[in-house]
Amino acid sequence: MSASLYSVAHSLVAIVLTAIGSVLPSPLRQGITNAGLITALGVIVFAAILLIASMLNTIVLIWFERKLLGRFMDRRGAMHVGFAGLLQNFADGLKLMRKNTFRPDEADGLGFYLGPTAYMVTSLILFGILPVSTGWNSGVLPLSLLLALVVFSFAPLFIFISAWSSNNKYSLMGGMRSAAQMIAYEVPLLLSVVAVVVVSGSFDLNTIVAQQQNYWYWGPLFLALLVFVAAMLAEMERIPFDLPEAEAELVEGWNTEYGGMLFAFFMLSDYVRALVGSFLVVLLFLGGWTMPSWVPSAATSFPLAGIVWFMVKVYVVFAVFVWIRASLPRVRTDQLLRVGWNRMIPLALLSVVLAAGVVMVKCLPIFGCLPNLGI
Amino acid sequence: MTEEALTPQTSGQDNPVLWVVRPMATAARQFLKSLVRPSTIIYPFERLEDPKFREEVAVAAGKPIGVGAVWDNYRGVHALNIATCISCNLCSFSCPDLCIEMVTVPGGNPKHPKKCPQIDYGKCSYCGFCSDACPEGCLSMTTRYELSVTKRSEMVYSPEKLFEVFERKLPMNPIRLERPANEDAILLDAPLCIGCNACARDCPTQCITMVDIPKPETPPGAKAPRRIWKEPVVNDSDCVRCGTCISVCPKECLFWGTRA
Amino acid sequence: MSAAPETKGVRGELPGAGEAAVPFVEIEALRSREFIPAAKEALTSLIAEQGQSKLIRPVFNWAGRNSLFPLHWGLACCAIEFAAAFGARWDAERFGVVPRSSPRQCDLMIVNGTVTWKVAHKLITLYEQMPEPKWVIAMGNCATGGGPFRTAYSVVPGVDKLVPVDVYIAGCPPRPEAMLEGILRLEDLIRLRKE
Amino acid sequence: MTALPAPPVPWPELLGEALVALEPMEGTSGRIRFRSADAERVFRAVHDAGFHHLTMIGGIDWVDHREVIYTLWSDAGKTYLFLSTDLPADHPTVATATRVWPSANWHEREAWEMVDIQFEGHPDLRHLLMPDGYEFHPLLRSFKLHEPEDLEVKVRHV
Amino acid sequence: MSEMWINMGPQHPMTHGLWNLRVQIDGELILDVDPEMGYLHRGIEKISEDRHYNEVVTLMDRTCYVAGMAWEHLYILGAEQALHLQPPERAEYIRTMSEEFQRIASHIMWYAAFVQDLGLMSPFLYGMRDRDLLLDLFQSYTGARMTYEYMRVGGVRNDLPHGFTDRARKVLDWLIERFQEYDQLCMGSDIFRRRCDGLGVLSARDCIDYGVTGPMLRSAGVARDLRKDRPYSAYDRVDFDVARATTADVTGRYLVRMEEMRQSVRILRQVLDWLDHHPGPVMAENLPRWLGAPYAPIGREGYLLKREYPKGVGFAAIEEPHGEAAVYVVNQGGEHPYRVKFRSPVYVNLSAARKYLVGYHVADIPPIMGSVDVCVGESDR
Repeated sequence: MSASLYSVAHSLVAIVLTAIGSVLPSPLRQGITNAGLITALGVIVFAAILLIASMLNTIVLIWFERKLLGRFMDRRGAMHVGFAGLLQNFADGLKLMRKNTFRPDEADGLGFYLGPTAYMVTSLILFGILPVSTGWNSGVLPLSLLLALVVFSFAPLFIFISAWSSNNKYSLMGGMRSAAQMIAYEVPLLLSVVAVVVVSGSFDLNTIVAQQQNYWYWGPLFLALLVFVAAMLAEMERIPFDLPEAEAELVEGWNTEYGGMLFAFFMLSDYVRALVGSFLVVLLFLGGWTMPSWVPSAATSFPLAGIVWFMVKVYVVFAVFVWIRASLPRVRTDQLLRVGWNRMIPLALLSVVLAAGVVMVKCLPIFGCLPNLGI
Repeated sequence: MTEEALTPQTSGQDNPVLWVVRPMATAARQFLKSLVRPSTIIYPFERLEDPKFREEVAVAAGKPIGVGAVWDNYRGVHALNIATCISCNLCSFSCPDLCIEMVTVPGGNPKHPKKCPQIDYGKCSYCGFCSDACPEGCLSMTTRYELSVTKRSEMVYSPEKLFEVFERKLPMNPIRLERPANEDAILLDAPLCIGCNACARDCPTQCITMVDIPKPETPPGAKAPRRIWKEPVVNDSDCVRCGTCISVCPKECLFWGTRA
Repeated sequence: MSAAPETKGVRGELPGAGEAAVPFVEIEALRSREFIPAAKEALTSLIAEQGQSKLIRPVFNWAGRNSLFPLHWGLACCAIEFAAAFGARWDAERFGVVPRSSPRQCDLMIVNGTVTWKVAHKLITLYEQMPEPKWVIAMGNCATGGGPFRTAYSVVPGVDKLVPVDVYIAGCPPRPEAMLEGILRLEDLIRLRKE
Repeated sequence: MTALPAPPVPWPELLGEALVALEPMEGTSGRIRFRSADAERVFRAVHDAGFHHLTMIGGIDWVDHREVIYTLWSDAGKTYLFLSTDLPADHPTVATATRVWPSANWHEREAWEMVDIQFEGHPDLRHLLMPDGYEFHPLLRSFKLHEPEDLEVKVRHV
Repeated sequence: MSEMWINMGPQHPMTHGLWNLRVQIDGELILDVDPEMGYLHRGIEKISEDRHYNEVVTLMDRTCYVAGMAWEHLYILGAEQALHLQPPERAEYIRTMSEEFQRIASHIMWYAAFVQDLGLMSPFLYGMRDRDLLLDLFQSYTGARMTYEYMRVGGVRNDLPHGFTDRARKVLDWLIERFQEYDQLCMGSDIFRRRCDGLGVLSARDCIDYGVTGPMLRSAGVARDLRKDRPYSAYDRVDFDVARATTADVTGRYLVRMEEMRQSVRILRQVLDWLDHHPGPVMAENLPRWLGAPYAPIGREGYLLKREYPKGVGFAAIEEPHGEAAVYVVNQGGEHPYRVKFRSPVYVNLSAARKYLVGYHVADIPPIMGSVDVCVGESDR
């Protein structure tokens, strides 16, 4: 797919505005077909499309997790609302929208509302940065990987703000844990990404995916993948690293005091982050939208094939996350931190060293001729 | 006698990969099993009472849904056959939660109105004592268990409503306990009796008959006791041992005892 | 002195193998689970020009009744059946019923057990912490009217003395199916609700 | 239920004049009635005789007097033993057993709460099952139960 | 963050019931705890004094709602001693069977709740699923899933239905396989072991001092089991081992409970075999009429009973799934017991909470309290 989503949106706006302008008198026509206005509207339309697509995707992801988790638990999961329960999460969302919004008396007004909103916004920004297929994004961001990780690491700040300002002991403890955990796992996450950067030689996600045309990185960089997945689980706060909302001891963790739409923000952002985590795994290690060469070309050449294959991979990765959630208990705070600082960081450093080795092997001339086997 | 102390079968540090893989493999096995048919009963559409769950399908087929023959004894809502109820009060007496009240239903004569149990399901604890006590088998428990209402007062089931349940021909709890061989009988403290007929009048099974007794000769001058010269005789085989006669007796001359 | 169930004085007939048990659920909510009826209703009211709130209401109503989050707490015996209803066999999550631990995120309080005077004011606090709209189900006889313990000195004879109750479920404890039926009945109630 | 042969413990010698009576009881080593004034010494002697495990402490209101029953278990003899003492209804006080058996703590709190028996020297004699400030002692015979309809329960929303 | 008190309960996912654990913490470290009970105090001992002997059974099911049969058994043993009655042998075996089924059901319930506290979600569902099979068995012979009202003074209400023992054996076969699966998910998981090892240690000495019984005591190495030490019903006629561990921590309690379930299966197989070959009455002969059995208990005030019955005192103690439960029944000749006093194992086990909680982390509270297996109905009565 050659045309980027942004250029599609841009030309769509341009066509519409030109059509409107053609029936208007001259001064207005020039005003309305102004290039700056078209660009601005194009950006807005682009953002709207992106937002709706990613939200729909997130909601389907929640449904996917519920159904999958149901089967892991020998039950069915949501199934009566809509076909196979597909409308269940829409019902949840609409209901939460209707619930009355409130703030506990003792809670801090600014932080209580700012926290979830900013958490939501920073999570959604990521969709604008991560490419889903070639040319999905507005243009080439040379440092898109770095930008994505920076935005991704805003979260503990906002979680802590909302936890602190909701003036609840459980929230506070959840916020503390969340901050400690996310900061601890930020380092191995970045280090494992460094391994990918070393091999690909670029911070641009498009380039990284393009580099994987011949071989996907999960084979050579398996150690980095493991570290990345573990750190990503911690960043996403999913079992086995979901201590901040450990239901058993901290009622609902940092969102104990949140209800209604603000709670929906948290809920949705969590899944947005889960989706983004799966995106990153696919982009960095599983070849993004590229497909191995043994896949028949008919399966990869239809329109939007890149997006479809990318999403398939994303859901498979997410299914693994669900599988882990269904079968492992959660760890304790000190264990988590000890694993983070004592095990993960050395392993991540080792993976960087291995990546250097991979780069050296890659320089061998034989390597470029290999067909892409999906590894 | 005491065996070895238990220790975990697997020691702590053998193979770190296995430690995560083992539970994940177990979960995956379960996932594959439940892909075809999870053990969920799709409740309002499928029910555990349905014939397919009644049969012995579950464990044998590797699907933990039911073990069969579960509903034979179930204690749910009562079914009352008003026609055979004899108004003996035994259900009400035996209720530990005092949820049964005897209310008048049409069908009796004006002097002795027919009374049938009215059950408050907000108090009933489904212990089955009432249906065990019922001598005629007209009050029994069905497999009906769904009883959600929006008003508290709708939980009180009048005899008519219980009769409706009966008419639906729901499966009923078939256990009917045999009566013990050594049942006590109603005995009469004869000197106290005044022959008032109250016991015979109120006996729900009509098993008490008043028989004439000879009027004793009184010496002239002494005053003969003022009473009706009749005495109740209880037909033990018909008696349901409800105790109505004891409670209506004005002179408290009837009592429980073993007939010699 | 014992009696085998097959022989002695059978009072009712068990249905045979081919005969289905009589269904008891007479609940409208089952028929209107789908989004389409709600949307149709919304459209009809739009055509009738009855105002915007009438348009939104059926859709939100549909959402509200299909995603009831009960408060996750266990009072007494019924809590075990409450948990069993979320177990694999009955799986209340099919209806979108997911227990939440924090009252802030709940719409439904299922009072599943005996309420004592000691816990009464905490129950009221929890109820007041739930954001509107909210509902209460009194599950089991203890919550309905104190049950077998209603004469006791420490027991509240019915949770309706403390909070308004929408649906009562009889049973001691109610079977998980009965609890699900109660939730369906509540959904029915919400469907007919006029805001 | 069969009583296992209990090791013969010479209670009269051990307890001296604190022992009021020694009654047999089916399936157990019997019941020792002791004088409430010597409670502390009796507890210590019984504990040292091998009864390390306190099963329960129960109070019974006999209207004219009250009785406290201590149930004990001996791992060595594999048998139960009961201690019981009568207390006057107007001054039901006995020494605490918490110094001998730490597990007596909650049992005594409950016995105080339910049957109004004061335990002298108890570290923490406050309400456990009933809310703080509850004035009655429900398991006394003078405390009657009623149907809630008869009581006219009124609740004010907080 | 300096020291602060937090209230875990009465509405808290950790409590599995209605009680309040007040915890003083410094950061994540527990400095002091104070369990607060009584939120489910329903005055069962008082209500029992107003009820007929058989009617108390309906309360017993609700006293401990995860082990109703065991409590029925306990109370009936005490009441029979107070009333000088002896049940027939078949009834004793049926009671033994019921208690063992109940033990498995209760332990599975414990497993489900305990494991869920550790964040492991699927075993909760597996546990509830397998427990439902046992409840189906109960329902097939008592008529209810949880509140059975099955035992009566002098025996049990009705005999087992036809084909019951075969169905029960099938369920046992199914369960034995599942226990393997449970172990794979828990003891086979490194994270699980790390969460449990060395937590909530309560030494044998402390256990005895604080009256702690049941799997907690046996995990500390003391093989005290009333089924063995003081056999009641048919326990002296079946062969089984007392599970015991020496670690005195959460892992030990897990192992003891798991092994107890296996031993229960072993007992059940023997009992079911016996029941197959020994038909007979399940209710004592020549019961006094007012005791009612197998009828409903008809003996209300106002029923005008004129009778004399010898006074007596009954004491019974059983090894309930949670520990040692005991009852003291005083029969003063009336239709109602004069006084019923229960000993709840959970109540005593909780009273030692300070001993096994202080010094650990807040995140350790769920596994430790989960390993105690709290059932508040029984503890508060």
